[in-house]
Amino acid sequence: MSFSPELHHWLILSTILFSIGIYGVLTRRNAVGVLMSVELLLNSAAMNFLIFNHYASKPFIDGAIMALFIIAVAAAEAVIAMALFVAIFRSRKTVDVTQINTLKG
Amino acid sequence: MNELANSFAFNNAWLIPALPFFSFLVVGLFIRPVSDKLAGIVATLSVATAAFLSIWLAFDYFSAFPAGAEHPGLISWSFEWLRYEEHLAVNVGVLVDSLSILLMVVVTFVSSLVHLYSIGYMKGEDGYGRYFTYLNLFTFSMLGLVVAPNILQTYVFWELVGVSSFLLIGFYYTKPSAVSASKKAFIVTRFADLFFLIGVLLIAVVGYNAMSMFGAPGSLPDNVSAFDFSYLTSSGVSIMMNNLGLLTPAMILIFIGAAGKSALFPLHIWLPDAMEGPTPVSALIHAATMVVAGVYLVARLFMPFAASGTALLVAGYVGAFTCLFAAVIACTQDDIKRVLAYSTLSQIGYMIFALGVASATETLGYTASLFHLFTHAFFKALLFLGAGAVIHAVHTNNIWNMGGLAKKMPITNITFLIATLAISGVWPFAGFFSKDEIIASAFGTHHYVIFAVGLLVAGITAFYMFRIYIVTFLGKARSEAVNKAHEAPMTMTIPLIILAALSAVAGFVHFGDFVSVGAESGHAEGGFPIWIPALLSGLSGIAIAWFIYAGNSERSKALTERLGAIYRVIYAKFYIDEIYLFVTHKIIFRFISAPIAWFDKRIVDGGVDLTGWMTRRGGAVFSRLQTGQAQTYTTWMVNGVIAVAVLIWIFVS
Amino acid sequence: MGLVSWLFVLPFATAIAVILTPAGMPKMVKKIALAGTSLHLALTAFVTYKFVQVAAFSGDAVKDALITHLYLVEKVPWFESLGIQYFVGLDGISMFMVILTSIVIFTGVLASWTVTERPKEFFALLLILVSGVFGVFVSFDLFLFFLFYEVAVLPMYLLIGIWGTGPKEYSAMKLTMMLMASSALILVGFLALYQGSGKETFDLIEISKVHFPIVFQNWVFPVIFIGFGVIGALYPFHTWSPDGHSSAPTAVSMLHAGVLMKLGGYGALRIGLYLLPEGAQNWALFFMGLTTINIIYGAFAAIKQKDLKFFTAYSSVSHCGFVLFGIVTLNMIGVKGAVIQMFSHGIMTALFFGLIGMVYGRTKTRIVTDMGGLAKVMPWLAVCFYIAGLASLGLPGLAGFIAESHIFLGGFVGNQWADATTMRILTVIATMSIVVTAVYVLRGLANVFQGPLKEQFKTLTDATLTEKISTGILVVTLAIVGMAPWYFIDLIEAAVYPMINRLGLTASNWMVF
Amino acid sequence: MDITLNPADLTHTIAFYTLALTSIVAALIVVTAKRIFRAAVALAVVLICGAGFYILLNYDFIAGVQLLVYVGGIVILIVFAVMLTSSLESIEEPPSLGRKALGLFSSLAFLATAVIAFSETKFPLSSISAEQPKDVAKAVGRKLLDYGAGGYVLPFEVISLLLLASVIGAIVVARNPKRKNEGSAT
Amino acid sequence: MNALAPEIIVAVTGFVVLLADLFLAEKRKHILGPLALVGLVVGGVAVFNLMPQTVEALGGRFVFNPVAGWFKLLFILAGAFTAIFCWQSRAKEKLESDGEFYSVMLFTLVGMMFLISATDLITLYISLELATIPLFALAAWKKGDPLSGEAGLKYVIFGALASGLLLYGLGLLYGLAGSADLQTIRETITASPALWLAAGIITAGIGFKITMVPFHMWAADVYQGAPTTVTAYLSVASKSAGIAFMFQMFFGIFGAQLSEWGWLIAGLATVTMTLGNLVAIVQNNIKRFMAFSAISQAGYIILGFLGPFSESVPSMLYYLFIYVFTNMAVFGVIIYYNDTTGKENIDDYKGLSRTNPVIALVMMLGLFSLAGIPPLSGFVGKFFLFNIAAKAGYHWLVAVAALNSTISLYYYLRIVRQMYMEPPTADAKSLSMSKALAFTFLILTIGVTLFGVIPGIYETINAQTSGWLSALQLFP
Repeated sequence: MSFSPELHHWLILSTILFSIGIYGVLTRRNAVGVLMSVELLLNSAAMNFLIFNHYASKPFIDGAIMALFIIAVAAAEAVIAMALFVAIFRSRKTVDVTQINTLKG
Repeated sequence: MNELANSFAFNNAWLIPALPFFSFLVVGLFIRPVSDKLAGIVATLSVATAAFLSIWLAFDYFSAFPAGAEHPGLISWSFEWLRYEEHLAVNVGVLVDSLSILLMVVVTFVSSLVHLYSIGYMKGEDGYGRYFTYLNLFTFSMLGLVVAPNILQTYVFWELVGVSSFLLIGFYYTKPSAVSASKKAFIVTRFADLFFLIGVLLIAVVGYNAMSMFGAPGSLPDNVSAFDFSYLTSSGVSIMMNNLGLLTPAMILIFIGAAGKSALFPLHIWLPDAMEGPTPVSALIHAATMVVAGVYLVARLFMPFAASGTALLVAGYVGAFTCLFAAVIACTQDDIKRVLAYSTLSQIGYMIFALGVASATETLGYTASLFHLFTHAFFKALLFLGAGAVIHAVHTNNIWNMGGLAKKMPITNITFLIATLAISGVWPFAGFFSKDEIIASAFGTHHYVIFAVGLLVAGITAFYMFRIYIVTFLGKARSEAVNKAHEAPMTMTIPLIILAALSAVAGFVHFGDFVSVGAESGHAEGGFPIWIPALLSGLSGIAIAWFIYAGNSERSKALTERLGAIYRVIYAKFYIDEIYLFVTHKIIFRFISAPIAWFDKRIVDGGVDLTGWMTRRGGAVFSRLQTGQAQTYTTWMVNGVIAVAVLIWIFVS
Repeated sequence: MGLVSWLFVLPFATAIAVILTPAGMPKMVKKIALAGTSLHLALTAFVTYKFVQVAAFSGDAVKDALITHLYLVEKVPWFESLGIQYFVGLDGISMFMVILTSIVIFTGVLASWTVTERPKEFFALLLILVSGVFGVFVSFDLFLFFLFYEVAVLPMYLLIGIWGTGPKEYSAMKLTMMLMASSALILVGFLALYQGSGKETFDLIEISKVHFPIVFQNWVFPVIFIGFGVIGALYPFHTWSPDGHSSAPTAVSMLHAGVLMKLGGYGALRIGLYLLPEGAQNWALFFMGLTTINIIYGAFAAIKQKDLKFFTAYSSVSHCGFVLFGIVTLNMIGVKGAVIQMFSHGIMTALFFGLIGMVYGRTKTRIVTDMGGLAKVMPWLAVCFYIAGLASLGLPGLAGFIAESHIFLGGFVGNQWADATTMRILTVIATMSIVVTAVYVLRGLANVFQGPLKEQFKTLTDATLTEKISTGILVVTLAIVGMAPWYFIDLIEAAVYPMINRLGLTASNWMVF
Repeated sequence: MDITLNPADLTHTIAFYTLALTSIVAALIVVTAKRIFRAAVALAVVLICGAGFYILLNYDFIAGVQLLVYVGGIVILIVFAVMLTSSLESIEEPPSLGRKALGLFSSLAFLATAVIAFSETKFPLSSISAEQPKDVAKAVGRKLLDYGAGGYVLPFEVISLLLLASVIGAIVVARNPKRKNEGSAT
Repeated sequence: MNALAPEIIVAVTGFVVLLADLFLAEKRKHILGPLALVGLVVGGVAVFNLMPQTVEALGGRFVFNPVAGWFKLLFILAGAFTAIFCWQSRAKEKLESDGEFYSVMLFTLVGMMFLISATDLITLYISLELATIPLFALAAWKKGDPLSGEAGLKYVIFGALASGLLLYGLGLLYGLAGSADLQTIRETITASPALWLAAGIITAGIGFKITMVPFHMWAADVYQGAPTTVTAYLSVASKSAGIAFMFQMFFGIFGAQLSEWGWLIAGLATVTMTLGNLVAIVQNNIKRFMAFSAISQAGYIILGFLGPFSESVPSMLYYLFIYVFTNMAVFGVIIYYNDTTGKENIDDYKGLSRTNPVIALVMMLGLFSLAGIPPLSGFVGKFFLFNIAAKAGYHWLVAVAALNSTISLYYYLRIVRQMYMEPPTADAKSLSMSKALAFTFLILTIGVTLFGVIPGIYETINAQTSGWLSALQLFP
């Protein structure tokens, strides 16, 4: 069992990061914390693409391009999320996700 | 057949039932609102012409087929009304044979007399036109019933007769007692008609199956229908049904239907209450015509009844029991019409058990029964019309506040006396001959039990008839209404007189030559002269009645005390009515229809509401899933992903 | 736009005309509705005349036909890719039903002459409902059939909900929900037939040429029969009928009980029996048991009812039980009886509900015990009530008897698939209903019309002209069918022959098409 | 089980494991840190390790972009958001136990499913890294603007629209309502 | 280039509106609405003349086939109706930022149009994100209202997680197939645990977009919180985009496996329909009620995926077409009534038929069409979808679906009851309506009533699109 990182080592790594991201989204009370966990998710997904691209049989670049785009999308998401959190903070004085639950039933 | 071909009466025999129908429509729709008088006249005239026609037909028929010779059933006119299936067509028409002619004559004759009588009796009553319309409807349906060539047409008119009697009994619809009486009559007869219908269906289907397999029996045309009497009464069919074991149950079912209409024992409760209707109605329907429909039916299906044997026996014993049972009750009643009602019950009991004792070979019973039907129609109608005249005069039914009417109403008195003598079986009058033949036929066919009952009842009949006669007509007047009583007007007395004449002379008709079944005519063969004991028991009955009721009435009061409890039970008609009431109201209404109505409301309806409620509950439960927590939502999502992946994995592999 | 299409387009057009009349003239609305429906009566008469001219009633072609032969057919492709077409035509049964509906709607409009609240919407919805019903009776494409079936159900909610009495919203909702749930079952059946036939068409005649496997028929037949049974008041699903009818306004309950409940019987016959003969054979006995309960249950429940409308509703549950009972006897007599019963009960109930509406209009109460002796005050209504009552208990000479005699005889004659003795026992139980019906009919009528007249009813008036015409027509129809039925029966027999002949076919000789 | 250790691999492997360890620990801090600012810093560490990974996978260009855009841009943005929405020191009480358990369960379940899925499936990829185009940056650049068959000019345009729309949306949402009215009032 | 014409036109309209908003004075701002409308109409015309043929552009990266064409028409229609309602709504606090609203909406529209024409993973993902992320902002458009904020927040959290998961799934697909091109992916992937995980994740991504049950949680709160015009846009455009994405995924990639996964689709459809219908019964807020109605409609639409048949695609497109008109009709009334009276509860619709009968009629027809009552178009649409379920042999599912539409009738009738049977409240008054809005309602009512009966529409869709599936060689 050679220790040098094989494909499935990389995949396991990215999946672990992904799962931690999920844990973060599901449990973080602070909205910004949730956003950070989302960034984690996107980052590990981008890594996934690069891993697959790295181990692709043919010389491929699509995975790398996808990674680039993912970063751009993450940026866009972060922008909107931040704007929303600020708007919420202004009207509710809190960004604690668990307290923002007036819409239910 | 050809002799009758050119006889006018035979060719348009259909007019006989049709005339009352047309006059029913004309009077009902047009004349009634216009003028009462005209309605009465038109109605009476139509029935009178029908009577004339039927007598003419009778004359033609019996001249074509002289006495003693074989009397074939000829269909004078028919058209296919309803075609269920190949061998199940119903061709409505007019069958002319000795039985139907007898009935036609009796019905039209008595009906026209009752119509005439009613013109006087009903004068001044509101709904005068309506009364005559119903009377015409009744006559039409009764005639339709007797001329029916097939059993389904009989059933159809059977129901129409039931409805018209319902309408007539409930004529005074403002009187609650009349309303409930009409309801009771209709429902009881309807209950009996149920068994009749099932019997008809059973025979028809067996016949249909047989014919669709083997084709029509040789002797009959191949498009014969399983309903036609010609098919049903053919001997081959009866044998076939018998070995299938269906003949006896079918015949007993039909007999129950007949028992319902003719008010035999268990189903008799409606007849006494039917007296609520106007008296001429009782005279026509509950004396002469409707109640004998049952007898007619059994007579019409005599051959299959005889073939099944047990069915006839059942008829015999039921008839006998009714005869005794009714006679005993009749002795205790105070209302004059109730007494006559029970006496009708008892006389019909006679006719039924006369048929019961007869058999395929011994047809004397058959002839005797129809002869009694013939004579009974006249004197019973007379008795009722007489009673009607009396009631009309003193405005009460209770015999105890009548008395001494003989002087006030001579004609009614005499005619009533003739009828009483006739019914008691005193020699020259009609009753003697017909009742004697019945008792003879019972004796002749060794049914000694029935014979004994017949003999005893002859005495009892005489007793209660004379009790009535003595109490109403003789003795002192017991109420001042009697003093004001005066003789009934002309239109009422004429029918009385005619009927009295007939009840006197009818006995001498050699009935056997005209009406009989099977080959030879029914004549009482020699042997022990049965009429002697019959006459003796009748006279002894008169004597006892004379002894108790003539002169002062203490003796009758003393008699009632001594009998005490027994008297009360008989007077209360053995509480049969109360039993029926108990059964219908308590059991059917409370224990069947109420629970069903409740069950329907609560369980079935509840079931539907429950499903509605459950969906709403489901909605509320699921809506609570939306907790408002964004993170619960995301957890649902992730778990959803895992679930879908795992599910695919499980299912696909 | 052929003749038959006009049958359902005319009421729809009248509905539009009613909606477009200016708001301020309620009188005009009623006149237009009446004109529309009377025009429809004329149209139906003309269509019947044409139908009778062209239709063959006797002869071998009719006797051993295996496919329903349609007349005055209009067929236009609609959604070609799915095999849906606008396929409209007439055969004996549809003709009979069209006549019934036309009469009932005409008398219905006449009977609702006293509607004052929002008459425009009332008459419009009523006419839309009836055009749906006409549509069902003349359409022979499953899609079109289903479309018209549901069009007929929806206006019912608004009609009962807005113009009804008593717990009107509850009953309107319950009625609509149960009928829509039943249409869900029917939809499953139709789509199964469409897929099962493998012919890529919704055309009833084409599908009828296909022999569905026994297993398929065994589950599709009950689905369709129960689907249609719900609107035909089959036993456990009848609970909408008492509530629905008692809170519906007169014309609506006339139309609903008189005609809409016949859709159930018609559908079960046209789709269930005709397309799935083997399925029918296997299920016949079960449903016969159910319908027998239907008959007896409805009759006994009616005895206890105090409210006239409940009383008639339960009686129509019992009479509709006869219709379904007739169908599952699976022989010519029984099925013919079922169709006649559909017609006769339709007329009878329309007459009953019309009269109840008129009596209620006067005495303002429907409770039987409160009323009494009304015959003296309103003789015409009393006579008509009695005729309707006597017809419903099957008095010969009126339509009821013809239908019931057919059905009882059919039950007795039986068929070669069901065990004869059980069928006969069930038929005997069903026959008992004529006694129970007599009991509740007479009790009801006696309480209302006979007996001493109560003080407050002294001043009531008898039927007005419009009421006389509407009740008159219905009574005359009952009498005509009752006394001279042979003409109608030929009309039906020719249409029922194919259904019965198909029952005889087995898988092997199905290839005859 | 031959363990072939040549010097290039050795450094490669060691770098991989150290980076992996640090990034996992930093990720855990991100999701569990009480103080939100500390989480932001941890996020930066994770992203930097990510860039390290890209280098290991010899995608230096992407690593560069990651460092510049992700760490430089987005993390700074997040820090701004943290400052705007709550004071630096504000302690955030931990999530309720139930939510933590549920979150843990879901994430571990996902991890387990994913790992099992990987171990079961045979990816059609060679286990050893294929030879990579020498200059990643040039290849990516050319691909992005290539109108031809394999080109990605379309997403390039679409991403621009996305960023524009997000920015507009963000401005509208986050605009301070008071100032806007005064502006228009004059 | 002309293949991209529609997208370019709409994008340019977006920019034009944005710039016009910048330069126009306050009082002239009301022409922004018509401006956006004109752009959309021109875009629609562009789609129409492209319609029947299949055109490729950008070396195969962008394909315009009839299915894509009909989807674009759907999006444009949805966008146009939303624009009209936004333009016509005289809400008291007028959406000051109308200009931005139109442009952001148009950009999302472009995103949806690219989504359906994409042939590779990257374009697919990016256009999906373009079609989703700006919606987070749209949901939170009403600044003053905290509910709108909350809606935006929930939408962001849920949406971000969904896009993260989706990315992971697409990564797996990329790994399995070794290429980003959908065509090659479809041909190379074989059944493997990773694929099933990817399928699970992608179902989640789709589920989020079209509000399928396990992934529908966000819908109720966001629909209620967001401004009504946005809710309308979400319920129609976003759902159609989700279906377009599902087309790409379930027909585009998992086409081969789809016939085996019939049970999954059936299961999801049943749960979605039933839960959507059941919860809708107990709702009081009309927008939240429409959310659950939308969820149940999603349940009906995915019936189309049961076994790829030639009728599947045309039936779904036809249903979506009718769904746009029906839902927009109902939302139009809700927006109009909400704007003028500010009332959002079902009980506030008391006696509407008395005060303003026209709106009540439009609302009633819309609701009945949603419930699937003939002869309205909703019924015909549903009938064809149920037909597909029956064709796939899921008769029990047809029964469940039909019973569900009966339950749906129950809660639609609740509203009809309020409008027609309850007496109007005291303060109810008849509301005036601008000509443009009246004209829109007219078109919507025509759509609701006549589209079902006129066979032309379904036949043209069927003629053009039934070939698409066979082109993918999916049929066994």
